[in-house]
Amino acid sequence: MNSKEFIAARVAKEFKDGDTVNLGAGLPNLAVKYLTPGTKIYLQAENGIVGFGPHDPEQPINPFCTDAGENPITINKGGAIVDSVTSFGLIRGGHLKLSVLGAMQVDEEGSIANWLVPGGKMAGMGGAMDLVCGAKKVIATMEHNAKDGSAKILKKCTYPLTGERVLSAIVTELGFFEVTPEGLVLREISPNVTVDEIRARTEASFTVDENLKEMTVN
Amino acid sequence: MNSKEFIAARVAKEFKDGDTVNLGAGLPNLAVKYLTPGTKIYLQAENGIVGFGPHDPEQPINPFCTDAGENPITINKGGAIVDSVTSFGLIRGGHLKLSVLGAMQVDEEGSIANWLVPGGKMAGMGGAMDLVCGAKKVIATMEHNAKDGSAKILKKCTYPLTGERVLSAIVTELGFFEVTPEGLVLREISPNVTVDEIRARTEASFTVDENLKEMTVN
Amino acid sequence: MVQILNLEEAVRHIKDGDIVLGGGFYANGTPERIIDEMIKQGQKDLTIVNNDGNTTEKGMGRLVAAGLVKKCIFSWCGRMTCLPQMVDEGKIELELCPQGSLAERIRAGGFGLGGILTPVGLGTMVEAKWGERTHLNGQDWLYQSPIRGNVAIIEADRADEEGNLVFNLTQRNFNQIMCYAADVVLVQVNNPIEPAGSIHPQEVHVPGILVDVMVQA
Amino acid sequence: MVQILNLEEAVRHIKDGDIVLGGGFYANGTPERIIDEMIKQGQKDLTIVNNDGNTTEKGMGRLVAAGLVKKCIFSWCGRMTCLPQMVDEGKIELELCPQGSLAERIRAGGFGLGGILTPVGLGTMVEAKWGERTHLNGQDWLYQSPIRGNVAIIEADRADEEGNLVFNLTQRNFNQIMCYAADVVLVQVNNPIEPAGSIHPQEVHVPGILVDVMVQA
Repeated sequence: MNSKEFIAARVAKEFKDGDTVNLGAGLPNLAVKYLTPGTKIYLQAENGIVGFGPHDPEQPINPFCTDAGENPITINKGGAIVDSVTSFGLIRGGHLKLSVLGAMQVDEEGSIANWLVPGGKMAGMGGAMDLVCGAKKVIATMEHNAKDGSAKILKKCTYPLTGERVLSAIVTELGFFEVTPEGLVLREISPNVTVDEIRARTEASFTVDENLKEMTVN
Repeated sequence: MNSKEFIAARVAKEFKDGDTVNLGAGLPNLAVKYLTPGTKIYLQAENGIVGFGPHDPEQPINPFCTDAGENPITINKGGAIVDSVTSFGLIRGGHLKLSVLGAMQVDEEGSIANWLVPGGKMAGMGGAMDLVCGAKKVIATMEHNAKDGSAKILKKCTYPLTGERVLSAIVTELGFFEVTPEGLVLREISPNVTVDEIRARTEASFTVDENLKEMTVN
Repeated sequence: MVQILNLEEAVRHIKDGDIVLGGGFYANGTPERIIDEMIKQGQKDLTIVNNDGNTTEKGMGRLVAAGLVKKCIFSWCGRMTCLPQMVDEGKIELELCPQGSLAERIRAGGFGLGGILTPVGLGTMVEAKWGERTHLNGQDWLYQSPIRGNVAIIEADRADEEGNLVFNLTQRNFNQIMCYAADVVLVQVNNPIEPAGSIHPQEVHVPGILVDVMVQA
Repeated sequence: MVQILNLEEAVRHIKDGDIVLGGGFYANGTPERIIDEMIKQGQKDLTIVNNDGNTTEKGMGRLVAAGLVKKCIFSWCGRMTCLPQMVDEGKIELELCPQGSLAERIRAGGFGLGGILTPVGLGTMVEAKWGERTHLNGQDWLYQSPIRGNVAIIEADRADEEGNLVFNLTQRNFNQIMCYAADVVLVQVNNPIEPAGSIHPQEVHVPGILVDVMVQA
């Protein structure tokens, strides 16, 4: 299991039976694969779906039945369609248990930056700013360090923010951090890594849970 | 034809083919009877109907199909149901051509009072405050004077307002007044009444259209 | 996920002092069986939010007549003949709100918005007593705060096992939006609850994830 | 009342300089036939409001590629590879708006409200460039102004002769709300227009009184 798959599998352990969940494109979306058998979640998509799954390849494709990445999908039995206004009413209004997003940077205040690299192309924030405001729990997922080895969990994000003080947790391949009013707390640590190693690879301050657990996946 | 019927019949001449119209309970509602044959209007009701008519006595009553006065109705072919939020989106958003309300007092600034007599019971404004904000044209209808003969078209309303500077026109059994930025203009006068007589029975100032017409009904 | 409970268990979700959003426009769309049971269980000091309260014999007004209510938020209450005197005597608090603004405030509460900016009520008693004039984008607007409930009590025509709801014509009124704006949504379902999949996804009026408890009426 | 026109007549309702609200989420729900004809007729200096613009080959982005657009309001435009450079060169103005706030601002425009009060975008570039922090009801909110169009261009699955619309599943997206927020609503109807009464009143997604012109696709 590579880093991304490991992170996704850990995120999947957060899914409780009956949760409504919005998963960002890429890494967050992988988490569905690791859903605990017998656990039922309702996937929500920004373009107005509650309760869907991947397209069934045995069925014809309906171009009017796509998710927020324009992938063909299957609406579950008992699923529902809403318009864009209502879809974001669900998102912003606290009706989602969990929103999982990819991140470029996060910080010890629980802020997240995931839409724009300074000097990069202004491609827009899509629904990301909405998704980080309102879900009961907002989890940022990312590989712990950038490709050049630099820290991505910072004292303060340097990229333009997606949301200020919005995160509940941060999951990387090295550990699971909870964002608390007192700052970041390392709750789980990956096998074969030490707290000192994580500190060396993290700019943000964090405390370590006195009952620190090993980060495991199903 | 008594005063109320005469007023209602005059209001009906304002209905143009295709108009969406909200008619208040009582006098305004009578206007439907005088609709010009061949003219089709869409009645809208606050509780979420677009396109309805009176209940067909040959059909069973559906208790879940009522207007804003809880009267059983028939939804037209091509009618639509919306929820209360959307119903008032239609009302406030300028999607109605015409809102017709009963009034207790109106004034030369185009304000209207129709929900509360000072010292009377606080029964609430219902949808009246919403209805006077947003329809393209808002017409107040009432008998010209109170039962004790006092004026109801005032310089300034003394009862608690329903809406401030919201009216397009005022129709009484004596005449048709347009509300303009320069004040009230008497556009039509009833048969068998003089302008002087109207002035005597009106507290508000008004000017008289130089092409003053007789107020007639179909 | 939605639970299907009997009436007594369902209504136990309501507590003394709760804010209760009640669907319905007069009798149409009001969950009378839930109100029956509330009167039986007697949760008190309630704040009720409803279009009109209807009467003291039918509708939310019964809770007022039963002495269970400390505050009402209504757009109109002309059929509740007992209310004005109770208000005058200080036995109950009454907040009046224009009907469309009431619906919109409930929506703001359910949609995570900070309130509404409307022209409705400017220059009226609503501004003086229950709103705040603000100037934004070159124009005056009346600001009114969001409304949320601890509980919403809702009547629906059809439901499936996932909690998806469909209303019968004008039964929809305030019922649809109130499902977004309460911590616990209790629904009286008038027809037998159907298997998941029996309501077409684009004909659902309220997505089932908003519904907590259903009672078969 | 709704008119049924041919494509050419319908698109003549759009004028140079108009604000055009365009339904659709990527290609899904975008009225491509109307866009074809807009490019043919060449109305210019348009402001377009759309979720994403999709690409320069399909969707609203084609209007940008054809040089007809002076300003875009999008939530995202990552597929419009030509846009960032055009913006940098000052050839086109780009306003970005969080997706839910964009939908809600269009709704405010169509529902007669003064704008929105949202937590979304506080402390971000949206606050700095396109919003205003306000303090109401004890909390900070981002105020954003309403959006209205001169014209909305919409794709629907079904329609009846009265203009009532039904969308096919996620085709609904921004199409539903945009019908409220424009002076002229032009709809491309993908299936044969049906007689009045063929759509059940409680299954209508957009009441026909909002629709001005329908084109049979």
